[in-house]
Amino acid sequence: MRRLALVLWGLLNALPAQAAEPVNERLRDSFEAKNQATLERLEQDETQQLCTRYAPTDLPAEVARRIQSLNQSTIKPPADGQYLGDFTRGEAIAQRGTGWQSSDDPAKPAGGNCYACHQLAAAEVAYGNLGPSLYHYGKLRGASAEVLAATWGKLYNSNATEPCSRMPRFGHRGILDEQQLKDLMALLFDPASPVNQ
Amino acid sequence: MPLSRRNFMVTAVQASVSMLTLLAPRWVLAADRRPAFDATAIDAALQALGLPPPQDTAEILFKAPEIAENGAAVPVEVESRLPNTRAMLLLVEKNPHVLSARFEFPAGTEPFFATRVKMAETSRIHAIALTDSGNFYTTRLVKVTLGGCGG
Amino acid sequence: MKPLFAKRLRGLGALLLGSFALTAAASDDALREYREMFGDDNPAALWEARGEQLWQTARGPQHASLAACDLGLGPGVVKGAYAQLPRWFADTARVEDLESRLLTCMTELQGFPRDALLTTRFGDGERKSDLEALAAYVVGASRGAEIRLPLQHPAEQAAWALGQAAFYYRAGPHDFSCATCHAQADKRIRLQTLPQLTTAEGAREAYTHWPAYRISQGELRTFEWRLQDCYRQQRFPQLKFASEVAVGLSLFLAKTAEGGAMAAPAIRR
Amino acid sequence: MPDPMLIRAVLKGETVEVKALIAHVMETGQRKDADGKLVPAHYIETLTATCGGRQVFRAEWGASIARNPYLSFRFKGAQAGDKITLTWTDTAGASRSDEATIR
Repeated sequence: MRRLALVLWGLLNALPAQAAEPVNERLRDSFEAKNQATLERLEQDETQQLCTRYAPTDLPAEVARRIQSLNQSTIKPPADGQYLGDFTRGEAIAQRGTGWQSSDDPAKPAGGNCYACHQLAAAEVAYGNLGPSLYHYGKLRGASAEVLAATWGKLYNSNATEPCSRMPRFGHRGILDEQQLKDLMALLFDPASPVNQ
Repeated sequence: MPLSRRNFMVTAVQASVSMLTLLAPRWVLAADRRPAFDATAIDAALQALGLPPPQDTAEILFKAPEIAENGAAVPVEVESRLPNTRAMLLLVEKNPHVLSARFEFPAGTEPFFATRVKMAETSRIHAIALTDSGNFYTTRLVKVTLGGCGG
Repeated sequence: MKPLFAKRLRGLGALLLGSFALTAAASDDALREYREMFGDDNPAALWEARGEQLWQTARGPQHASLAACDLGLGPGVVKGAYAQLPRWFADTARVEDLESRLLTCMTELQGFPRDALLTTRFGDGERKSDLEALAAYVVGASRGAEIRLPLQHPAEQAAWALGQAAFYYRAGPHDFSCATCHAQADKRIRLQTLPQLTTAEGAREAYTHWPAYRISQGELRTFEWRLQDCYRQQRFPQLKFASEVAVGLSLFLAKTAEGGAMAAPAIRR
Repeated sequence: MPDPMLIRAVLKGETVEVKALIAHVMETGQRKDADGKLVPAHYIETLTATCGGRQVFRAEWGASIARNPYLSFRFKGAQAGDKITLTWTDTAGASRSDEATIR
């Protein structure tokens, strides 16, 4: 009987748009907690639920708007109003790929792993291309209040402007802390940063 | 070029060591060569083997990738065109222990080897040929790249 | 080996978007050189040899070889079997992939306790994994075989659907799903080409080359290891070995790769 | 008991080209295991090749030869059908010999 139910379930869920919610429980059975990577990580917030439900198709406009508004409200500007930290530390954060994995020491600071997806400093040739090149980021855009705020928002919660972005919501999800985000901002904007050479 | 300047600077001590080696038998015993594998700098490794600083040559064919996708195994292929090459050394400048290997070619064996070496980081690799008319080296720079989604 | 690497690198010409793309293209040529220098001399052959030995030797509490192990094509038939896995097995009434099926045969036929086998499911240096060696041997016996998965049994269809759902399931602190990295063409992480697993070409490129000797680890790794390590980097909890999702995802990707010719064990960064 | 080496020896003209894969961990003594403990150094120190009672090659290695070593060398003076023997010894005193027929 259980098998028949499974089969029916499988057929019903042949379309990915319908597969999201019932799969949750069965996923849980196939995973086990390991170190910091506990089973709660399988729980989805509303953004993740919606992004899963509509993958791989295009998001309906009203769903896209819903995700944007859910995430827009999470963005907190720096407490002291200063956007820019230290670009040398920013480069180290951009290079570091560890953090939040079951194999990582939670006591050590997490990286942003920016080079996995973006070109930044010209000297680093081992960069990925899932995201756009950020080479000369500040040099090309300047550092007006609007540009600084928009970039901070992108780092803090990418889904506020791009629903279901591939980029993690670094600030909102607490992956990087405020100082680390400021250091990455400096990497992008400081005229002396290797990104702008 | 930087090799001869940075690593093969002939100090008074080394010069006297190489003078001694002229009087010593051609090959020290294998067991006596083991300390060279613990050397943390190139000049120290050569000194431990009783070898004078080698000269630059274009007669060693040295194939190594410009960029290594992973430092855990970097393929190298070395062939000496110098007459009477008796042995060759493989050294990785930035490894914790610089001497990786020593290969010996009895008469009838070609002065050639291919193997895979670990590299801790981007570094120059040196191949040194020990011949009847002196020691010669050639160098390749291999960039070891970072990879993966988790660092 | 050449086609293997040539294929991985195809499409990177599309990177010529600006002056700095030249740097990426140059790096790419150099990576090709690195990969090609390994030639056909793949240490995976050491695992295949050990696995063949293990398959034929009477072992375990029941002192039996695996000659009676049915990988789907009948007892003892190894040749071509991997190219038709995962599949439904009537004796266990489950869909099983190779790793799961090896566990079944080693417990049922040889009497090994399952927990002990799971403890050494992944080898680490001196502590070798018999499962990985057996997998290398079985997969090697499918070289050139075309992947065929008719999915006639309803449970196979259900496993496919679960695999597909898992592929798009987005969760964890980083919001990652498999699709985050593997649903677009011509993408890289750092310098590593990401196969587009939603197309036949991309899925074949990935699936036909696993299990693989993993240079970074100096170990042969099976497809389940590949999935488990992807989930680790997705910041998910640990994927259980031979679990429904592990089998389902394997089946989902194998089905997408259908028609491709197996070329494993290969060699990978 | 260490696993057998895989050895291929092919005669090309007058030269025998030997390629070998060797199952060995080649631990550097600097790697940490999953529990964060240092794994002690353990690597092949010497490898010799003999053919017809004559030593045709000798290698001395440090810990930085890659895990599961690959080695290739070339020598003259042997015929197809001759046997070549490779022998390695490691830092733990273990050793292994394997033979291949020159094709």
